Parts: sequence; C-alpha cells; structure tokens
Amino acid sequence: MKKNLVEKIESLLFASPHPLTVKRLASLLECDPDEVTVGIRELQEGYRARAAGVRLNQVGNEVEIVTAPEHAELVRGFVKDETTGELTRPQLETLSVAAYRAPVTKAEIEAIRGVNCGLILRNLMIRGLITSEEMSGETRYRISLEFLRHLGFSSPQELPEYERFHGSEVIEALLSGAKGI
Amino acid sequence: MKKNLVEKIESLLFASPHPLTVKRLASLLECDPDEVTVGIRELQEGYRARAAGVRLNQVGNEVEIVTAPEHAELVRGFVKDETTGELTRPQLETLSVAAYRAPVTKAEIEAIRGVNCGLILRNLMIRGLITSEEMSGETRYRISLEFLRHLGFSSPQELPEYERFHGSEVIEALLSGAKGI
Amino acid sequence: MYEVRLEQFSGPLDLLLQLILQEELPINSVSLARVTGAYLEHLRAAEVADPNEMADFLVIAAKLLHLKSQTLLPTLESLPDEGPSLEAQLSAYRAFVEAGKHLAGILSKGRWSYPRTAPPAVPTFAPPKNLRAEHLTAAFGAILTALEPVVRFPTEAIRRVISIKEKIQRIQALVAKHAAITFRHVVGGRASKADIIVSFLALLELVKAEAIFVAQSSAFGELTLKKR
Repeated sequence: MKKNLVEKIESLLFASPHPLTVKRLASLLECDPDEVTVGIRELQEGYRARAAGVRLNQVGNEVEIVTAPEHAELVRGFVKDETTGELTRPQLETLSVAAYRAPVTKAEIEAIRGVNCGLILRNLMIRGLITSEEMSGETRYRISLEFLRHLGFSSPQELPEYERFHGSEVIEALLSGAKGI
Repeated sequence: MKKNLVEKIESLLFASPHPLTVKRLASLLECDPDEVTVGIRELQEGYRARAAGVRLNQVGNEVEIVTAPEHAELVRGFVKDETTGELTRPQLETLSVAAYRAPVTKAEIEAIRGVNCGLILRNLMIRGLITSEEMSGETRYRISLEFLRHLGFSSPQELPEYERFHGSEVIEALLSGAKGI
Repeated sequence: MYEVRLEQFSGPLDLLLQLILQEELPINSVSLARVTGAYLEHLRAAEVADPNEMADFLVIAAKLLHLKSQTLLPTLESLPDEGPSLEAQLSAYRAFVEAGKHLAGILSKGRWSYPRTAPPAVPTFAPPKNLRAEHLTAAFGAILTALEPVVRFPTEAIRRVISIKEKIQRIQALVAKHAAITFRHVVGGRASKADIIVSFLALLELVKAEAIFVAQSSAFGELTLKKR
C-alpha cells in the first residue's frame, strides 16, 4: 500500500465538510480505489481498537468521520441539534427495507410493502434520510450517512439481525418475482 | 482520571467548529481543568505516536484538532478543488434552481430537486455563486449578481428561457399541491 | 366497522396482517382465504380519500380473491406471470415491520453520532471555469422533465380504480338483464386475470347484498348466478 495512505485518508476526511466517496479519495490520493478501501478499513479498525472519540462510518461508497455514539449526550449539549423528526410507520417500514436490503430498487420496496412508494421515497430523499444512485440503468436506494448517524452505527451491516433480513430466503423468493405494483 | 476522558475530549474537539478552551472543556466534562490538561496531553501524544492524519494544536488556553502538517499540501489541493473546481451535477442543478426560481427557499429547492440540499447550498454560498436574504422570516436564495455578471448578464431575467422556466406550470403544480407523506 | 379510514393502516398488507393476527392465525393460504371477507368489508366501508391508496388496496384484494376463487373454482388455473404469492409477500412484509420497530427502538435511544461542524467560512467569489449560462438552462430543463411524472403521478392510479368500478357496474347490469347467467359468461371467453378477479369481487358483493343467488351443480362445476 502507498506510504501513509491511512493517515492521508484521515486528513482528507477530517478536512472535508461533507462525506467523500471511495472514488474521490482514490483520485485525490492518486491510487487504486481498492487500496483506499483497505485504508478505510484499517482506519476504522484503529478507531475501534482504541475506543476513540470518533468513528469512521460507511454507507455504500461514501465515508465520513463522526463522533462516537457513546458520547452522544455530551456532544449534543453543544452542537447545533439536528433531529430525525417524527417518523411515521410507513416511513419506518421503508427505511428498514432501505437499511437491510440496500442497494434496493423501488420495485423491490413496493413488492415488500404492497404499496406504491414513489411519494414516500421522494419525501425521505428530501429529508436526507435516504440517498439514491444509478446502478446499471436502475435507481437504487440506501439509507443515508445522516440516518446512520442517528442510529449510532458505523455501517448498515451492524444493524441487529442484518444477515437474517438481508439474505432472508422468504425475501429472496419474494423478490425473484418482484416487478413492483 | 475520569473514565473515557481522553475520548470525550476527542469527541468534543472534533465536533466543535472552533477551538475550545481548557476551561470550557472542563465545564462540559464536569471535571477539573488539570484533568483536562492531562487528557489533552495524552491525546496529543497518541496522535503523534501513530503519526495520525490529524494533530492536536494548543495555542495559549485554546485547543483544536487540525490536519497533520505533513499532509498540508494534499489538504490544500482538496480544498482548492472543492472551492474553485467545476460543479458537480447536484451543485449545478441547485444553482439553476436558484437562478430561475429566485428568490427561493431551501424547502422549495428540495421539493423541486427531490433531494436534500443543505450541504450544497453551503458550498455554493462559500463560492459566492448564490446569496441568501431573510424575507418575512424565511431564508431565500438567489444566484449572486457577481456570478450573473461573470456569465455576461445583468439580471436573471436575461437568462435563456427565463419566462418559460420561471413560471413553469409543473413547478407551480408541485409547490401548490406539495403534500408530504 | 363504520368510518374505517384506510390511512390508519400503512398499506393493504398491514390491514391483512392485522386481520390475521387478530384471529391468531398463522400466515398461510387457508388463513388468507379466511380473512378475505373481513378485508373486503374494510374496503367497502372505507372512505376513499386518495385514489392511489385505493388502487394499492384493490391489488391485494384481487390477489385475495384469486386465492379464494381457487378454492371455489378448482378448474381456475393459476395464471402465468403470477409473481410472488401473497403468502410470501405477507411474510416478508411482517419481517420488515419488525425491522422497522427495531429501528424506532434504536433511534429512541439517542445514541447519535455527529459530523464535524464546519467553521463559518467567508465567501470568496470562485466561479467554476467552464460553466456557461446554457449549462444552467440545460440543468433546469432536465429538472422540469424529471418533475412531470411526479406532478402527474395520480392520473394512472385514478384510471385503474375507475376501470375496476366500471367493470363492477357492467357485471351488475349483465346479471340484472339475464334471469340466470354462468360465471364463465360473466367473465367472458378471453378473460384476463384482472377480469376474473374483478368479476369475482362484484359477485361476492352482490351475494352479500342478497341481490343474487349462486348455485353450483357439482363439486367442480360451473357457477350459475340467478337474480333473487
């Protein structure tokens, strides 16, 4: 791996006012995206090993450094308070599908929820709780880094029973025939 | 020393938009300023020992986390790229809404684009491409006069397709019927 | 049963799940057939505020009726392009309702992480080198194009609901005109799955209203509808 890559990634993430993608980091560091991914993992492990006051969070290809959730109350006292706002049941259902099944298409979310989800997805995008990206001609959704911060996890994979929901046979069977509604 | 004091100091310094005094830290952490000083020293040593991408700077009584001087050039390049480089697609779209729909609120821009725009608006403001003003208790955005002049116009009305875009029926319908889920 | 508001359910699957849980039934086709009547009852009593929403409820009603019709008309084949079974759909839905509750629980703990708060910056004019007015025009034009379907979104759903209502009326008229008519005749020779389902919906409704009388000559025989 390139010299000081981990530390350079740390510098850039610290200096950036917004999350950075692996691709952008690779271009700034003039190295391979795979190397960046390894560096990110190492930085993440380092923070965790020394129970640092910060964490490295990742959703999809986006990463950011944030404060450790253990100190939420302390930090909340003096930063501008942001809130998730109240979430309705349909919103929670949609967010849970986006969290556990990411990257997920609108058709898949609709197959699971049995309702048209166009408006609700739009609304969650506007609130910054989910993000979308184009992947081989399809729009796919994930929870946002912002929503992940409110959950206090470093990645969606840390969600309880992630394996069960992510790869559930029931859901695979359902989605193999999913065309939306 | 208080439990997790070093990590708590790290959380606070990381989240803070400006340097913090030892006294302020002690009051936030409900402990003795001397303990804070010891904690700061420990954090500083830790960063130095692992040649981290960040450093702890202390000037007089004020402390802050900054990027490591070794990577100053890298960070400078990144900041320059952020503040003078070409616009990303989301930035360009947001700027176009500020140009054609001015004066426009953040909520309206987000409804029109269907995506959260908080960080983008900040970036466009810093680059002087848009300006904001308070109008009857709301913050409204418009393309900056300076940037319009740079494009060769003296008012937004001179932009191509201004009449058609500004009064777009689609947007009127969207904003009048804007209902959340 | 009166003044049911469909909005109090997060969707048709939620309504269905609650009906099944109320009766403490497992999720399987027998249970689904059993709560079909109650589901339709909710739909009939419901005030329809939003056609989009009604369309979603009708899609599930159609699936339920198809399931139930297979017990009444065993000759009715499973049609191709069936998609996932309602059973599978409901099981998956239940899993994510649970997951959603987990999320709400986690959120309520307030174990939040915070990003770095950027220091206030002094704006300095730094225009992108290659940006010209036509880029702004093109970007805004693309936004408008993308918005069209969002604004016109309800039309398609309204059309779906209207067509279902129209078909129900047509079947009611047919039965009223003929003294006796077979179900096969009602649905027509080249009926689509939707036609069969809609016809069955109308049939149940008419039986319930005691407007018609249904006879079946043998166990797997044709259904004959008669005016009362």
